[in-house]
Amino acid sequence: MIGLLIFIPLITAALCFLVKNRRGIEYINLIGAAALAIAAIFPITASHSATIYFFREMFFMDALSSYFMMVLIFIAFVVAMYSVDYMGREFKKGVIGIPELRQYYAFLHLFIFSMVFAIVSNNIAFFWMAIELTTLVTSLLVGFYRSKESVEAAWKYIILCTVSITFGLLGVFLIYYASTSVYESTYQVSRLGIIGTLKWSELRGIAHEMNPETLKLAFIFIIVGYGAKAGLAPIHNWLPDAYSQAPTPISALLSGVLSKCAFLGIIRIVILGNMSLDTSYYNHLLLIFGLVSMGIAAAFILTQNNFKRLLAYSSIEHIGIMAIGIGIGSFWGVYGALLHLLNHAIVKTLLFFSTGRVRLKYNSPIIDRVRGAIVVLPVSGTIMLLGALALAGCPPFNVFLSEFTILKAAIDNGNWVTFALFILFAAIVFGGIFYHFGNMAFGKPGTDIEKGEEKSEYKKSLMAIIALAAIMLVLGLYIPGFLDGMLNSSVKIITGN
Amino acid sequence: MEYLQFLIIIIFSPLVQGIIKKLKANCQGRVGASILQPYYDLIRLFKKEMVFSRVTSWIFKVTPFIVFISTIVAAMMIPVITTKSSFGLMGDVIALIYILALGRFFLALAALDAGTSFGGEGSSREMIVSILVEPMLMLCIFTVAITAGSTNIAMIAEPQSFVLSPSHVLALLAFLIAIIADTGRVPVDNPDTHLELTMIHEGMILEYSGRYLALIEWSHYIKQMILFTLFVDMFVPLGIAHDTEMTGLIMSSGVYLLKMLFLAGFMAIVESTRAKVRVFQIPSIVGGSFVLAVLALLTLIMVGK
Amino acid sequence: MKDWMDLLYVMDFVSIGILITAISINSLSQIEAWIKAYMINSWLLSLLIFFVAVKNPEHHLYVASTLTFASKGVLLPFFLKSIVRQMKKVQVVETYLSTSLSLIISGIIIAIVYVSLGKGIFVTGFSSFVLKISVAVILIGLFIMITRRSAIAQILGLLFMENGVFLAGFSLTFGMPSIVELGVVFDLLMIVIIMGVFMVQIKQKFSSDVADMDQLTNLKG
Amino acid sequence: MISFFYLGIILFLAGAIASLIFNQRANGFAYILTSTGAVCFAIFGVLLLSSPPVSILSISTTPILEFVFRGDTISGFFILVISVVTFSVSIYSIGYTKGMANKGILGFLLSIFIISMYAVVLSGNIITFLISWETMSIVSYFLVVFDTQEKSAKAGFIYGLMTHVGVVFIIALFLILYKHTGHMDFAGIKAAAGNLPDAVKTIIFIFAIIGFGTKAGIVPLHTWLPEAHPAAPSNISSLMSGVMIKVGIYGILRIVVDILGVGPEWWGTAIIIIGAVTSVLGIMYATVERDIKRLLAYCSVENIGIILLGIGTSMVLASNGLYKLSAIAMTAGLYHTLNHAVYKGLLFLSAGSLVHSTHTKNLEEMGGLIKLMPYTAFFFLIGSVSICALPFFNGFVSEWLTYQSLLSNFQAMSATAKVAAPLGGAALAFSGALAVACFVKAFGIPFLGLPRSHHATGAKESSLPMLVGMAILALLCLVLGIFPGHTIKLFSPAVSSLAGIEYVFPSGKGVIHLSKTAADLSPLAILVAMIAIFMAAVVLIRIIGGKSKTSYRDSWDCGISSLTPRMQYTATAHTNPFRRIFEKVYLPIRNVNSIYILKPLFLKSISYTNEIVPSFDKYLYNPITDFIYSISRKVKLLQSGSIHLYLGYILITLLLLLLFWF
Repeated sequence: MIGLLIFIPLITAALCFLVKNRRGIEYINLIGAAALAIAAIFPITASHSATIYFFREMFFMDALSSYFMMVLIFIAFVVAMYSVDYMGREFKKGVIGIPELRQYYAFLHLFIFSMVFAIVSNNIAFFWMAIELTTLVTSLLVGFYRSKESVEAAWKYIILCTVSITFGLLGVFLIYYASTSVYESTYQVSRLGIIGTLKWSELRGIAHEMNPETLKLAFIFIIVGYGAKAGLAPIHNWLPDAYSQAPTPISALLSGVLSKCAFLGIIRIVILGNMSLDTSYYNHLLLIFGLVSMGIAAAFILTQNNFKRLLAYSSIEHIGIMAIGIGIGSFWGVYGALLHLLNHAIVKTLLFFSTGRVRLKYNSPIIDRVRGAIVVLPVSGTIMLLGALALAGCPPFNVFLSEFTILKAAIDNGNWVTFALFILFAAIVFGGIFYHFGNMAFGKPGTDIEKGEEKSEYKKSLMAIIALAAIMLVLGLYIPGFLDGMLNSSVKIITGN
Repeated sequence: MEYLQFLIIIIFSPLVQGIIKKLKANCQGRVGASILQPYYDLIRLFKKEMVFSRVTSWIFKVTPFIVFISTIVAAMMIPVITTKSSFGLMGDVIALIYILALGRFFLALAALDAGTSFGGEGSSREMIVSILVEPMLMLCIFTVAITAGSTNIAMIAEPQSFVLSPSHVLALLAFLIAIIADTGRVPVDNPDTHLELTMIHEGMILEYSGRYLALIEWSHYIKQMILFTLFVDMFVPLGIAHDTEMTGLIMSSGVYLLKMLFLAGFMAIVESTRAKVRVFQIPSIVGGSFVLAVLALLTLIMVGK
Repeated sequence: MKDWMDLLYVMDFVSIGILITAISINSLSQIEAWIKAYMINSWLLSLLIFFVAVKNPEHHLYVASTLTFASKGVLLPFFLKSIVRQMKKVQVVETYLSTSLSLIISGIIIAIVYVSLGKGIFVTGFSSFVLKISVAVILIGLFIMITRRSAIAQILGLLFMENGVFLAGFSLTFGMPSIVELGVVFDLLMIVIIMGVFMVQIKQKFSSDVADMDQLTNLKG
Repeated sequence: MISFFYLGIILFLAGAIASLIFNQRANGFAYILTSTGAVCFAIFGVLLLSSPPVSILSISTTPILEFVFRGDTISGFFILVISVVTFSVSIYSIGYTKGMANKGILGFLLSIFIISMYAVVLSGNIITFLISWETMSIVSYFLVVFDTQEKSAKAGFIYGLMTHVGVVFIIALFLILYKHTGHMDFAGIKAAAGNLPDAVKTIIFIFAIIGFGTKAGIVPLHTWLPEAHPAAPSNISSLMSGVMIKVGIYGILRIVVDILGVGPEWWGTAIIIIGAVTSVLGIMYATVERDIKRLLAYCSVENIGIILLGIGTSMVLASNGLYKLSAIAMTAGLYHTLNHAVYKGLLFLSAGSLVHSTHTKNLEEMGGLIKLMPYTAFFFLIGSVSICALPFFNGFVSEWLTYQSLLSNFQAMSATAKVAAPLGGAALAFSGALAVACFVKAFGIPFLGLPRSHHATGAKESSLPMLVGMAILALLCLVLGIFPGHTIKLFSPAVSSLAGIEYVFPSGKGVIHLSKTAADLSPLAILVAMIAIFMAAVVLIRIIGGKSKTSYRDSWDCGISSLTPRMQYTATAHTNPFRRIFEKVYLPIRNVNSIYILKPLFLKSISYTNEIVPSFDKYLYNPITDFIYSISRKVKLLQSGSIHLYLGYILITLLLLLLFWF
């Protein structure tokens, strides 16, 4: 059934590429996304109790990956819904033709496929390949509009991510090497024909015997490799360009899921680290990266004039927050980080969608050109403002809850420096986001902009936005039982008890 | 008997005003009007026809009564010749200040009611004077009240001693200046001129005529005498009776008369020796006495008496 | 056969050769020359894999050796040459740093790597400092990408980094599971192809001969 | 008892939904629902006041997120305060929102706003408090920016930012409390707070003052208040100014007085000083203000200061062991809280109907409105008299009590308290006198004299529901002023639980008798006396003067043909002496520029501008923001767009990690 998860997006992508009329592609896209979601439900529920393996243990799903899978399928589905409107509109405007449409949907589902592959692959090398594959696919999507800026963004994206991911590969090799040394010592294999393992499930078993120094070195390369992809400062520089140039649904998917998938790679290694001798090494590294990311993001958010870039920087900030949560390492810290992962995915997607509508309306991503959005777009403008408040960490929305949990965990560990810096940067970020989105929402709209939401044919994206907003509010006030259960078991996997 | 002592203030306040005027005239080498002149004025005004401005509203008409009533209530609160007064339960010295403020508030409103610039000028200046004077008044009262351990005027007036503690002396000086400023006398205000540039109190009541003017003038006299009485109660309570047996009352009324005469003389001398200052120099005068009041308080805290 | 290899430290010589070819880029300024250097580098790499295969008879290592030779030693250089020819009059690409300075810096990098990897890690590979060499090669590849302005230089730098990683992989652990190698090589080819695509696009959009990176600075802040 | 709570909540939610349903149609129904809800809550509050602490409900989904609502006497008192204002505001709104753009949303937000305030004062643990608190802030933010104009957006931004900075401190102090007590619920924290180390206590105290003080609007954290309150619709501003800032006071009471308990003496002294500064500066800025709603907002700052004077005095006395006196001081503070809620609500409502019918907030453009809007004028007058603390209206009693407790503070031991208390009293007197001046202007300029613009001439009396809404509060002003004893007896349980002793307020037969300072006060007696004297006076006048003859003429105009409205004193002129005298405080920006035809003889025109920029923005806030912005601009250089630089970052990061981390 994991096979199903892997194949559905592939098939969808192929079909999207083959079919040649717009409606057909759109329906295939929607059906594919829905099918993926439905197919995922069973393994997610099943893996909650026990880890599922597939194809000679090449693929597996434990609670952690099923949690990520849940986030992925949800965001992928809303993105598919939204894409229909967005691309349909571009198509109407004549920006793109049928071939581009086919490309777009094909690549979209290839992208989804690569992320599914990354999440379920038990082999860390396969994981690496999957992440690399995402780079390839999304670079094409980032450069989708073929404009000067988008090509530049795509180039930077592919160069920077490939470079960093190369270090990731070195890290993978080192881990393999560390495992070989273990087998050497345990099974007295002759020095010739040493065998090691790349299966994460097995690595986890022998992690405590690995040479800690090798593991540390590997972790340095891994965190640089996947950290760049996840958007940890100071190796985040591709991120604002790519997010701001990619088509809005892709930006949502990039920031909502892809960065998390890359982060999953780091988490996996951290788990190995926690198995080995000193865990503080890994945690401190994560804390430092997290705080630096928050600080840099705060500075950039404060003086930003392009709201897509602003959202990109806030993604950096939130990845930083997750890193801090994992780095704190206590139960509640990790719990908060994982919860934050979901919350951020929802809110950020919501914001990308609503600002996407705003952008289509005003034909500009520049903040100063957008005024009175709340008057022009009564629904999505309002939701945009609410989403911005949520993103900035206001109760009663969900992001506040996870951030508060992480803060509480920091306090529990007596981690005062983290606490102080976190709360300072969060306040600055709040100021920036609040200021910019307030300016966008209110004021006098330009005379050339006609008021009112889009016509009925663009209702799908509106529905998606409203649904996301509802979830955002509910999760702020209530955590459903199954979510709590998933979180608990995932946290157990990470903290290792 | 002790319930009626406030009538003394009400009845004799015009006389005090008359005496001050007379003494002032004498100081300036004039003969001056008879000391009963204020009574004649009041009666004349009561009989005269009233002229209202068309602009005015009901505020203008209720104000004289409110001013008159509040002043009299204030008069009821303070012991004149005996400290045994059951009107004390109405309120203490702080309440007294605020009741006087009620009258001032409405007077300032009524001044604005006619829509002339004199009225505005008058009320604005009255306000500036009052905000300068009231805190000072309060500080003096605190100084006394803290030593007496009460804000009840009767209890403040209890002790019988010739000597004044240093803090009291300072407070006394400050309070004298406060009285001058509050009763609208030279150098702060000139009660008997109608020159636009200088007048404060007169500017406020410029539109009044007839019996309303009479009420306001009368309550002005009463207020002045209340302040005098408050002064003697607070600083030189010596000689005031504590019960209602006749001889004591007569004696204390004699003492009271002397005190009033002394104060009247003081006022006359001040008014004829000093010149009226510009409005924006008032702060420097009052500020000086404010410093005195603060000093009084601090000495009380540091020295303890 | 194995003994003389151990005797003459063939492995070490080969790996050092790889490092030197990497460093040599710093002093070269012609793209053609770079591609040659890369070619030699890849040949050395495949030679090293071959020796590893000789040392412990695992067939997939021979496969890997030939695969590396074919892809990195022949196919990629050819592809790159073709791209270079596409954009005419390419030859010289100026750098940000002078030759001597960049040589010094790469020396510093190597020093840092040697110092920091000196502690802690014990290497069971047959070349005692092959890990250091490979990391050094990777970082020098990155350094090349930083200092050279043209897009193709960046591709080359990336390829050098890949070689370094492969060096590490094979010399430390006598090779990965072959499926991994296949996947990695495949990924590599894909990257280079897509980069080529974008490079052509950059040339069109920015109308520059060597796809000059300095023009790609519209997105900032 | 709990049923009243549920009933009220249901009614408010119903009101919210109803106002969304009949959005543009007549939504009086929704407001009727909310007003009944307010009644229910008022009953609930009264019941709470007379009962031991009750746990209302607690929903727990996960350990981090559990909603706990508990009610005790303190929350009971504040619920009462909120309900009183809410009731009349909702009645007022029936008329006020007629013909308003998307009033449905306004009604919805209003209901949610009120619910969130109730939730704050009832919340029983940290997370509940934070969520309700921020909900309150966000909803009020949306109410501030309700008319989506640039100006109110700016006001809203300032408000939102400052309140969030406050929240940062609140979160910090809560988490510190949690760290040291190990509890998330207030009951547990209070139980364990006894043995906190002093340093921690001090930190919490400071954070509480900053955090909650921002919401309450203490100087210099008040700058959002004069921006935000005028921007909101008037019924909202009366809620914000009358009630919401009191929730900040509630926070201070809950954390500092209730949880931390009796602290060192300097806490109280500090609060007294803060209160004195706040009251004086607030009223000083109010006095020179021309915008009527800004004026009222600044007055709220002043009254917060007076409330803090009472609370601080009570803390000082408590830390000196004088619990009876401290209870009286606390009574003063709480009573002033209630009173200010009532009359400030009234003032904002009547100011609202002024603005509603004249379409301007500028005092200079009003005038003579007492003839066109007699009832509104009357209610505004009552409000003014109360806020000036003039006798037999409610403000007077609480300020009198504050004076008394400040004086009794003299029995405290330390010199600082001894100095602070009487000077606080002086500050109170000063601000009282300034308040009189301020409201002579605020009532006199718009209502009296001649109309100054077409805005004023076109005004007409506001509709019945608005008048009713105001009338209720006006009546309360009088009742609370005349029967203080009964009112204070009503909420004295809250006082005793705050002061920590069983405490009965010394009053009987309409007379307050403070045995310690032997001071009596009986507004009732004063009123009776006044009526009696009035009758006597009328008779007297009749006897002396006989029948009265009256005639109507024009005002005295010094003989020129006729007075024009432009000859009247303007609001600016009326308070110009203050500007001149307190230049050092206001730092006014005056510039006269005169254009000559032929210098220096023939003058063409003189233009004179005189404005006041609040010093806090200029000298406190702008430097901070500039600093932060300059840093972020420097950081921005990192993203210069050059890919080589980015690659360089990767290389450097790696080298650093290898060198120092491995």
